[in-house]
Amino acid sequence: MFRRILIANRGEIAVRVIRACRELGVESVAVYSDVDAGALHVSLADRTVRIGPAPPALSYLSANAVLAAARDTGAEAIHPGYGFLSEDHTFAAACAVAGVAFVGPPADVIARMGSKISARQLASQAGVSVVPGETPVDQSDDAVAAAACRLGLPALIKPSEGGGGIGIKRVRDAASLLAAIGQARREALAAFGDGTLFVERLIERGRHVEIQILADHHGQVVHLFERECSLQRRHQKIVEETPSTAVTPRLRGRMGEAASAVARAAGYRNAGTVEFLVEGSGDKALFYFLEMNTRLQVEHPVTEQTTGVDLVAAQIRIAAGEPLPWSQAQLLQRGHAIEVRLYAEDPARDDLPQAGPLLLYREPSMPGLRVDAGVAEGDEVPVYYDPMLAKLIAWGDTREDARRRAVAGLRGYPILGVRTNVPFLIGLLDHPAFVSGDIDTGFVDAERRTLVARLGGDPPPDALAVAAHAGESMLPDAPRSIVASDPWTTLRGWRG
Amino acid sequence: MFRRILIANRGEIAVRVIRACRELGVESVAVYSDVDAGALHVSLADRTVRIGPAPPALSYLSANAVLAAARDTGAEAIHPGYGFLSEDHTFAAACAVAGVAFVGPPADVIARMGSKISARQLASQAGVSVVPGETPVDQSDDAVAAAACRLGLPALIKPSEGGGGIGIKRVRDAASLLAAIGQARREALAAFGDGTLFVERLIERGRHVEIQILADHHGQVVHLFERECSLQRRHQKIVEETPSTAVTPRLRGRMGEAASAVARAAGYRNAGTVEFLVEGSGDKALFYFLEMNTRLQVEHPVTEQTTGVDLVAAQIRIAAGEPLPWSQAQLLQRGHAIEVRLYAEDPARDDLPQAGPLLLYREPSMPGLRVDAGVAEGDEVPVYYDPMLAKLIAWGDTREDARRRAVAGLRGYPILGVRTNVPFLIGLLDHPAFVSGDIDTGFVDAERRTLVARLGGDPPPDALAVAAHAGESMLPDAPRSIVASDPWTTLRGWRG
Amino acid sequence: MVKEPGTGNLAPNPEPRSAITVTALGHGRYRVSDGQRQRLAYAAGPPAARWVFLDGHVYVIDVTASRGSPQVRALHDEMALASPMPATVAMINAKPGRDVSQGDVLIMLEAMKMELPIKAPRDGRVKVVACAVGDLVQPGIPLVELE
Amino acid sequence: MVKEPGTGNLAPNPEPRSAITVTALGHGRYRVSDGQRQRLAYAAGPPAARWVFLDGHVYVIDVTASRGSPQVRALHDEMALASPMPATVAMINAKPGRDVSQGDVLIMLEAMKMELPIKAPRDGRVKVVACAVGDLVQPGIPLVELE
Repeated sequence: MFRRILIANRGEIAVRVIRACRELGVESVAVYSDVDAGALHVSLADRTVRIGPAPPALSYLSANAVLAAARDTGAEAIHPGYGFLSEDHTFAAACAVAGVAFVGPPADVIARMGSKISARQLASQAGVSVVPGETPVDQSDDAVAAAACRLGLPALIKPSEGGGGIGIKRVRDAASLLAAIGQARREALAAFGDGTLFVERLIERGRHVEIQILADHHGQVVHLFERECSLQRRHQKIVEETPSTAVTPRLRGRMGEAASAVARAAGYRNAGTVEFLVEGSGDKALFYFLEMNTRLQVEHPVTEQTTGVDLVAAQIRIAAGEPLPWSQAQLLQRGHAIEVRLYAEDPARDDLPQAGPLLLYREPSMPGLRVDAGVAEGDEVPVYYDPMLAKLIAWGDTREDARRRAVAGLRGYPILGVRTNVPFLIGLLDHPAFVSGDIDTGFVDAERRTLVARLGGDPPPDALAVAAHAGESMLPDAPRSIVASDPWTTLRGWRG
Repeated sequence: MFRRILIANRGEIAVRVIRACRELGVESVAVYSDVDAGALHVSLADRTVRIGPAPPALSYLSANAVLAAARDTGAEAIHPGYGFLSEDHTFAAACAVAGVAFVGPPADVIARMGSKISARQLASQAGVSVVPGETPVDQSDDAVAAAACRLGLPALIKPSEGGGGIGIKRVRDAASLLAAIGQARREALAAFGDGTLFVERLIERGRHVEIQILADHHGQVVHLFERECSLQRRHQKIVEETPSTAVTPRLRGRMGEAASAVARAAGYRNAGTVEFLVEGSGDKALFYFLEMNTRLQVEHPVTEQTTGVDLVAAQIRIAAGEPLPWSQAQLLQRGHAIEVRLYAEDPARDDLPQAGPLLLYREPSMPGLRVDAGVAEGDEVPVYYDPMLAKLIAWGDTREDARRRAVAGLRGYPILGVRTNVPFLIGLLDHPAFVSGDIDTGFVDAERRTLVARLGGDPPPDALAVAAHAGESMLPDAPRSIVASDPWTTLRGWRG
Repeated sequence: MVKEPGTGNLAPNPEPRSAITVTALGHGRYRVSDGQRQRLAYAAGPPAARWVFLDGHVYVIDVTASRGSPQVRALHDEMALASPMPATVAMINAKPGRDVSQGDVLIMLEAMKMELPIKAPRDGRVKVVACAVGDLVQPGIPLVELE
Repeated sequence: MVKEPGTGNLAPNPEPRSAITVTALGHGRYRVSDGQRQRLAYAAGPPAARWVFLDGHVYVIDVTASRGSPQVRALHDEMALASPMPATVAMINAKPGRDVSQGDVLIMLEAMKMELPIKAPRDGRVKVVACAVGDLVQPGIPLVELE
């Protein structure tokens, strides 16, 4: 096992990896940008290294700065988390050159799976279907539009490189095609420095279901079943769960085998996720390979809570050369897990990311609930990074148990000082369609208006009373003994 | 399902039941004594009723006050938690008369199992061995001593009624017999109002292993495997785990069947626990029925974390007449769970209970860790009740994973203002004998001196530096922005 | 905005004991009771923008105002017309004196590689435009004022 | 008890950069670093009895004293000779002027239906006995003083 691991990330995933290191008896090294000097991951690590100013390109995305930090602290391995350098094959290659273990697959595998074109080829060769689509050789707007029409509308236009839902446009009619292409290209250029576009047939009411893979350095590949990630807003996941209500045992077996086949064909190592689009339902549903994510997923906890496997510890053990301790037959799903992502964003304003101070931040704690967070009360949410604050994961014997527990958790999760999507998530989990499990990738965008409408409205009398009372009694850090003797204040109502 | 449930308890178990009610969509009613008006369970409930002054006899032990509160709030059921009224068969009978469901077994079953004599008879009739022992008819000190000698020394002298380890004396030689009998009788009288004593053969290096039972009102009884509770100090459990390192699959099956047989013979309903003393190890180990606890156990979470069953929800559903949703074959153990009990007590002073303010109290939060707590920062720990503040439960794929996680959790669980056993628990979990699983009921008392010795000593330089720095910078509720600009203070050492 | 005790009772429950009772529990926690049921609430922030969390909902309330709803709305207005983060002004569609409808994009900002539209929170007439294309604007400061 | 910066260096690591650095993180949280490794610590309470949590251990430190260890010990002494809770004095074995050995039971209290022995924290001579049999004693107040 490694003696020391550097975590090339920030936020909740850096905290998650630091904790896994501590449990494995491995020293952790946190890196941070200037605005993150007081961040939670920096507080929790055994060692810390400043790697640059706030902009990601100068810090968390700087391969040189991260490798220098690893060298200076004697770190034997680097865990990249997700995002940032995690899917940069040049970084993985640089780690190999520097003699530092990269906790992830080999550089050439990242490169092959990172290109939608070669990944689709590989999947096809492994006998797995892909969604009809192409990266037109002629990348002029007209040629891309023509390719979309050839595949048949509706279609998706998306950056050939990239992820995170950025730049993906849904086109239903030929009239809006050119505008969408222009917008997608601008956003692709701005985000990834590459405006190459990919066009794909749009599967209506499709479900986004992915399979978790683990592969060791001794030739063993196992899958850890599916995650249902259909609840997305503008192609970004916000609620994930497992098992999927759309996946039957037989379909699960077929998809698991397909994912393992793709991983074997790719010479895959470490943790990875094969994403599928599922069309139809029942044992005979069709599923298409979308892409393979060559890293830990944000939503990995739902798999951990239902399989009992610690995926981060498994990643580190695999990177240290240990064989997988389970066979496929020993891996079982138990119960149901739902994850919701808590973002600093304003659902009433098109989910605009929010920055500011966490004036009050209290995590719920109850049996069956897990919170993976990257922040603490008093922190400042910076503007430079992804605005995800935390993830709340609820486990239950049944889907309904897990759903109710997630709602109870969110109702007891006060975050004040920045707007978050907590109220929106509660509405989503309580939506009759979600309760019945009848969801697809278009659900959130279709129901957005209804869900947001419920968030508006004037504060109820109770909230006004609390606001007024807080004004009278909010002593700075009032000790409890004083508070307890505070006479009950009665407000008898007010005029509108 | 009930519309409203009253929880006749306080502390972590009241909080636990309130949360289960919320998830089931049932309204919760908290009761409280005067010192508990600001307690966590009172904050979390939907309704609250003051039931009397601080002394338990005038509040939490007052059947009349509790029943009046249930009547006034329209509660349809009462959950007694553990301790207090939970094993008082007259209270269960009074609930039946009042038309309120008692979340537990029928009054007559509580009465039968509450007497060690009739419980042992029932177990014997069900074909389960009991530890040789008796309640001498002649209760004079000399006659009790003679009975102990007849059974053979070493022996245990204990109150015939009661629990919680109170009044239990271990006698190794005839010379100390009379002194122990006198002390046990005084403590039994003070605690239970009944000085009747029971003498029992002392099984050396025995292990305390108990089996969780669930029985519904439709004739189905299942067991949920064992809990190893050998780590006790003066007969009070402080660390519990499952599976037991002493129990083989075959032994587990035999003990589970024996426990189910006792439950069936007793006409048992709801959740209960059959306690056994295990002598020897391996498939052929002997086990003796000790007693049956006719209520939820403090240590129920380790069963929940390994079986996936929510025992509190199951209790409520059974009380509402629902059938058990699982057959015995569907229940499986997964991984390993360890619970440690956090007490406000001073390990360096014979575990004297402590009272006082929780100046600082922060619960750890990490995957695989569960904290069931009854307190919050700023609370005052009162002197009137059991000084248990919280339970920390760690789950892991293996025992060693769970153990490391529990240690990591305790190292990140600061409680300041009252002494707690957190440092002692860390030493216990890190003790080589615990690491290897080689423990018995005498282990803690035998190792106490060594474990406590490690707690002493002067503060290390780091702690002194923090104490000094805190003195300079502890502004009341200093906002983070000021703190962040606080220049790093360097202390370059000091003289002893 | 909150009147003296006893001057009126608009609480939802018509019974006389339905007055709302608030108890500070310390550390920003409050207990709100209508005499029957109680709930936990949390509050933080200055009087002019006090944040309240109640049962999963968040409200920002100006308690300095002497009357309730208008101030709450005005505050929403202001927040809607400010950038949520440092951003660059990419485009301005608003002109003083021009009528706008709810949802109209008044200003397009660019931040974090994304376009952030600032939309009219209600129908109204533009009074002031307080920025220019290319400006780096700070969060919380209204960029447009409606009449 | 803590000298001015630069007057000495008794920290465990002999390297010049091994000075201990403490950073307040707010809300009672502190970061302690020796220049290489860092740990989280927590502190609360008044200067005369400051509670510190570090890596699973708890210390109560008197930072008003000008020198370290003796004050820490004295505080331990006092705490050892006080009741941890309201209790009744059941028996007194200590007499002024009498020598006692570490572990001797000086006073037997009764509380919560249990006997609570107050034992000598070290060898010494009894100076004062500050209670009588039957007294209801309050927590934290020393019942016996050793010379």
